Amino acid sequence: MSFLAIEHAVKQFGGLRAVDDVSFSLKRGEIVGLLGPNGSGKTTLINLISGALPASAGTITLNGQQLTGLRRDKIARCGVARTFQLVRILPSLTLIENVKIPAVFGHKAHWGAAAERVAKDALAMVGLSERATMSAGDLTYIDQKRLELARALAAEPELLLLDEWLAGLNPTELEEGIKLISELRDSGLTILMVEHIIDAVRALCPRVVVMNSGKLIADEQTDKALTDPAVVTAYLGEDVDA
Amino acid sequence: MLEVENLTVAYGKHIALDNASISVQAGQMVAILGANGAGKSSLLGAIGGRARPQSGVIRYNGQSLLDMPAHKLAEHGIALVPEGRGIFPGLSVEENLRLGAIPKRAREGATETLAEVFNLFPKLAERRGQIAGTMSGGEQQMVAIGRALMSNPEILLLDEPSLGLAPIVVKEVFSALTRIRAKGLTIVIVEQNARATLALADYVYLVEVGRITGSGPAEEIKSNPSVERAFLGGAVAPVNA
Amino acid sequence: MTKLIIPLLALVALAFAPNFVSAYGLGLLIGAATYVTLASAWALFSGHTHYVSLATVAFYGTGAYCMAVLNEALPYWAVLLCAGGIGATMAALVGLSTLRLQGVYFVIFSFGLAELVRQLITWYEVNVTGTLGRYIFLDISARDIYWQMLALGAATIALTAWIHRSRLGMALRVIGDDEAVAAHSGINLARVKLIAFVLSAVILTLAGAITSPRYVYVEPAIVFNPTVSFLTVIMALLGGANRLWGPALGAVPLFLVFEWLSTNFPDSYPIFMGLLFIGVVFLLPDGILAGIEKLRARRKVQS
Amino acid sequence: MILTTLILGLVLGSTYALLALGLTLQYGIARIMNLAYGELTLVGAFVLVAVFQQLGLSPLIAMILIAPAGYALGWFLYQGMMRPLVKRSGARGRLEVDSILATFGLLFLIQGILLMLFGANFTSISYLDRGVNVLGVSVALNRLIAFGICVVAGGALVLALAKTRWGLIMRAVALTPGSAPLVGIDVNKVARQGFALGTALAVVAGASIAMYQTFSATDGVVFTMKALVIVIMGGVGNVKGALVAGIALGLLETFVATAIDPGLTLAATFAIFLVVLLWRPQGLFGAR
Amino acid sequence: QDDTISIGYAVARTGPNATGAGITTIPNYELWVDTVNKSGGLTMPDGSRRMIEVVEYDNRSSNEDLVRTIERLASQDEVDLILPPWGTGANLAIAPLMARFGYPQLAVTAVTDKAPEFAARWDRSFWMLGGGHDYAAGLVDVLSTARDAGTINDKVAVVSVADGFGIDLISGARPAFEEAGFELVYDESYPLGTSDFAAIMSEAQGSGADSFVAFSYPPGSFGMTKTAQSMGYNPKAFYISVGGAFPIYPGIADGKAEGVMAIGGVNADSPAIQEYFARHTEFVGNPPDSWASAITYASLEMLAQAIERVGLDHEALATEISTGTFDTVIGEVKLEDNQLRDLWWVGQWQGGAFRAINPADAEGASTPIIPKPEW
Ligand SMILES: Nc1ncnc2c1ncn2[C@@H]1O[C@H](COP(=O)(O)OP(=O)(O)OP(=O)(O)O)[C@@H](O)[C@H]1O
Ligand SMILES: Nc1ncnc2c1ncn2[C@@H]1O[C@H](COP(=O)(O)OP(=O)(O)OP(=O)(O)O)[C@@H](O)[C@H]1O
Ligand SMILES: CC(C)C[C@H](N)C(=O)O
Ligand SMILES: [Mg+2]
Ligand SMILES: [Mg+2]
Repeated sequence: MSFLAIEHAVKQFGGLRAVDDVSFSLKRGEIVGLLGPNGSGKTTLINLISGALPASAGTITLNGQQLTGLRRDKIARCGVARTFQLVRILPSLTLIENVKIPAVFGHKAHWGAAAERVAKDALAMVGLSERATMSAGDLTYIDQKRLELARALAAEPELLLLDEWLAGLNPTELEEGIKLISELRDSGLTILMVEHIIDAVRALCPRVVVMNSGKLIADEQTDKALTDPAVVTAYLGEDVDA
Repeated sequence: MLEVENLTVAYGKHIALDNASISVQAGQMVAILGANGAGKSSLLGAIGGRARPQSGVIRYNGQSLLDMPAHKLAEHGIALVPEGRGIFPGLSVEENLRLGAIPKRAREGATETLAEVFNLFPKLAERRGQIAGTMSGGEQQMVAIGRALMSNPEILLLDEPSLGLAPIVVKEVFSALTRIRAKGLTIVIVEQNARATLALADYVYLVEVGRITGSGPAEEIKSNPSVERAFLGGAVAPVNA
Repeated sequence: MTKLIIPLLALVALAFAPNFVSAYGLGLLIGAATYVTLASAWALFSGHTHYVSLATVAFYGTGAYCMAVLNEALPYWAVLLCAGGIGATMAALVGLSTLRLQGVYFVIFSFGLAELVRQLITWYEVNVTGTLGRYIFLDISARDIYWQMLALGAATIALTAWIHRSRLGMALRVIGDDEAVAAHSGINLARVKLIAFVLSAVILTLAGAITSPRYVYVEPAIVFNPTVSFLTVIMALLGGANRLWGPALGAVPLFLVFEWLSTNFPDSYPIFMGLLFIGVVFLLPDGILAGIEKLRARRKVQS
Repeated sequence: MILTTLILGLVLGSTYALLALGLTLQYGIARIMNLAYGELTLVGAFVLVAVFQQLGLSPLIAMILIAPAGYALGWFLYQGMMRPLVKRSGARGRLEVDSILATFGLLFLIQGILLMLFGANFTSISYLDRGVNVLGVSVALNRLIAFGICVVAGGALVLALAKTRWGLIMRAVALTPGSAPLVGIDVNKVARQGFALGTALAVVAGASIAMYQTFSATDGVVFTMKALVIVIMGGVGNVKGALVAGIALGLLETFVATAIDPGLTLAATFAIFLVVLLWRPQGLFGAR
Repeated sequence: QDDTISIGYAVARTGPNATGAGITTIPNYELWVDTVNKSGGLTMPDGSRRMIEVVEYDNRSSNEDLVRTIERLASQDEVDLILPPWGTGANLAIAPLMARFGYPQLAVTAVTDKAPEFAARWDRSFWMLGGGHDYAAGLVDVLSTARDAGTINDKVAVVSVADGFGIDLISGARPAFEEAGFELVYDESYPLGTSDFAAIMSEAQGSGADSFVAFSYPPGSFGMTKTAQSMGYNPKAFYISVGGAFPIYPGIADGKAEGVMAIGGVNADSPAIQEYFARHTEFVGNPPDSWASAITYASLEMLAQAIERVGLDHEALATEISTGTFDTVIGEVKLEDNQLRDLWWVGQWQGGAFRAINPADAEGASTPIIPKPEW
């Protein structure tokens, strides 16, 4: 039974079809990589799922419930959490406040001590506990990314959408990041992650979907996809030595 | 050509860069490697006029850059592609590129440079009329690099140019860098994609928590085992340069 | 606990103040209480969301108009009730359609709204009722007006305090920082903004209704005076719009300084007032409260 | 009848558009939300009258002198008053609030000075107010001059912004000042230019208003509000938008006054303004 | 304290009312104080003289500030007398306060049909500028005479400003015109703040009416004049309201004010008025307006004479103003039911002076010039 089902999703910007008749689905607990060249429509697809943009056509359902047509906050309360390709934190709030927001307004709607606990756990998960009372605007870029993930986690989501969350990490940090995500996967979270770092995708995702010019060009096992000629020409480049 | 001596950059009480010195020879490609938050962008930003250093000296062809307002740097042939790209999202791709050619040194021959840039990034030629802000992340990165090239720089400061780019584009960017370098441009690059960078660079500085902790010719650094572990460990998107 | 006791004592003291002051003193008290109420109510919505509203006088004036229209037909308390209801309805209608506007677009929109209401009332009166200008001959003393305004102001601040601790306040702050994040975190933007806007509007409308008997004669050009909107914004910002006591702390001194200037320099009052404004912006950039905090912090460092 | 409405509306609209041009530059490029804008136009109007009455200079020649003087005034205002605010404000929202507050003060300051110098009286001159036949409709010559100035200034601005390097720089600063130094643009200089040019346009608009309208030292707010509505309706910083919105408002007002009820002209102005914003929250030609 | 009399007023120096106040109210207050003090002060019943000391505030054109300032004058400065602000709304706003503090209120610049009611409600208030229907009736009277003489047709185009004043006038004028057999072929109101009158004037021009009537404020009166001139609109009767009697009007009309009718008027041949005009011109720098200025000044003269007769006691003063007869620049004045009824309703520019033409049977009335010479 598919948990997240995307059926014939279309997003049109003027004359440009950024997402063009895309269909695929995720099983509960699955972690899938969403690949594709720059501008192929990955972020747009994430935006469609999370409700940031209304779909021009098609339907998206989560656990049988239709998401298309719902407001962003409703979708969030259905258990969908996301990060942004360009980080968006709440600069005037402290870290703990940042993280508390989805705990309070998310689908579990905690308040008081419970919200505090969820927020603290989420911060601990990404290793920002000591800085809980710092102002979020003072964080480095990478810590802001961490904070953003913590915020997504504090929503206690069922589906996590990551948009290039690993980008910009150096190899050591990358390893840590991969470990973190794999822990999340092991905890049973369903994850759809956009990523350009192929090693990370290989390490985390047994299956990938690949987009090109808005269309789905592959939906298969990672190994197979990465040698798929269509994917190679469109995305990886010919002389990949993998 | 470029001398940085005892540079300290602080944000409030927080010292981002502590007494750092580097030197770049004309025609060289210098790489700066280091963990996140190590202070690489602060270093590059100080040279490019985006960050005000606490103390230290930056000399460019014998001239002190610190007395110069940020907007004068382009006129002296210094072009910065900052973290986050710094493009004009509300303008079209072509307008962004044309803005790159504002310094007097760039005006003459701007048409040829534009052709070169389009040649380097054919996608930009295709999308020249698109509003840059509606382009994907990778496309915007191309605009940023293309715009820097438009200013006919002597020295190009690149802050993580491959961030968020598809492997195929990363390859393109690095092969473009090879070509740019071949034209004699001096380049200072900050990158996480260490392997590809080291393959290109002449000289490397290592930065850790605000201090320069090592430096040497790229060949040497590449074979240094501790560097290998820290920066090349989980071979990242390998590239044949 | 002291946090509660001091304001309560102050409230009691203020309630007895009319016994000790002249008619003019009472007038000052009324004016100050009115602006404290307006600025606090304004900040209730705008302080955290950063939606700078210039629609204050649209509601304030509507309140005054309600009083003028209904004071002969209904008992006083019923008029207030009606005014509140009308303010709420108006705010809900406006809010539903406008709260998606961003930044300066909202600022000018809200200003346009005040003008539109004024023009429509004028047109209606001229063409339908055939009169313009209404009279409020109510037997309400200045003291009664003062007490009502004091109560309304106190209620506004109490409500703000409560909101600051509630989910609503939290949501408002998030909205002020980044609406997209707020929405993706599960906050119903429209509802949160609307609730705050309506609450704020009801208070503004009531304030207009309560003070109007003091002016006897009500006409759109008089009650929809845009200066009220501007003064409200400036007072709230001067004190610190996102703090509980900020608007009050901005309203009182500014009100008194204006009064002092206009009584002592009737000829050159606008010049002084202009200089004062500019001076405040330059010297107290984040509002009085932030300025005081900064000063304290510096003291602490020194000692 | 339709033709009359059309011509009168166009003429009126062009005076509105002219009034709004300067503000859209000041807000668009220098990012100063200038509430004292109307007072600046009044300065232009009063100076024109003074020069006309005291020195007997023809208003058209006076206007040529007033424009650079306005530029200088704007230059100093920006450098002395706005620049420190711009300097200390990192994020955008901050400057908006600061400039609203500071220019609200400036409004009173200028108004006070005008009241002191010229008193509260109505001021008016008669210059070139004979009617001219335009397609059978009689229009005052001074209105046609205002129309001409609007067409010339607006057209030149639109062209310059779209086609010239200077225009590209202006737009770049208007949209993303943070990135401008990267390409060698001196943001401060450009912003100062924008503000000064805006002020020059404001005084020219004021001077041309002085030729056909009675005014007094307390009228500034009226001008500011009209200009604000037009600027916002057209899309902030968008010169073309300001032109279109100004002319649209002129046509609308004239149409409402003739076909519906003059009592509803201002209501219609604000109603259409609100409708436009609801339909296009960024104004008619707003970016994003 | 005893050798001076303190007189306070809070008139608009800034904001929308500043123009009206700056033309009609403030100059006359200043002129009067200057005249009185130069002559040695106000005469008290015992023959002693006391100088006037002025306490002056700006009401910022806001009733909220106005009310508070009156409270200040009464309860803090404890001035002996308070002079009223400019404007109908302002006078109404302070009326209850003046009544409460017992001051007589010489409400001059207030035009309201409810004057009798107000005079009865606040018995120390005096309403001295009539009501809208008075002026409307006067105008209809002038036009009827011309129509009966066959000079103009029976069609009238009328516009009115949408505020209390304009509405009072138009609602008085409509029945009066109808009764006199006129047809209102164009009858619209326009909002306060309108600055462009091209559309309105062009409609009026096309309406076929010989008479153009505007119940307007100065910006409108001036704007309509200029627009009519530039479009060559030459109605046989051209009437505007506030502003038409201002000294700057002929300049605004580009020297072609001859025949323009407006609200108010003075007996331009009266030596007292001529002397007043001269004094005003010398002191202020320009002549007074020919409507409410003289009445404002007259109200102050009444005050001075009343003080001379009964002293400063507010009650006695009010009674004296209400019942006494006074000699002023507008002639002998006696109030009826606390109102000044002996007013000029319509005036006209004739030979460079604004002369009263209605009521036609009153002493000093000039003969109307209709049709108005072309611009
Ligand atoms: N709001 C918009 N208006 C117009 N075009 C848009 C808009 N948003 C995205 N696009 C276009 O849609 C296409 C897909 O963009 P999207 O951001 O989804 O790409 P992406 O796959 O996430 O790329 P990247 O890997 O570089 O982030 C791009 O060509 C982009 O220019
Ligand atoms: N604007 C700023 N305000 C405050 N602190 C800052 C600011 N910019 C950077 N810092 C701090 O300075 C330090 C160095 O930052 P810098 O951006 O130079 O690092 P970096 O090596 O480029 O890291 P990254 O790989 O994340 O880009 C960090 O600890 C960061 O917190
Ligand atoms: C003297 C009058 C013109 C005053 C005017 N009636 C007003 O409402 O203010
Ligand atoms: Mg993307
Ligand atoms: Mg960096």
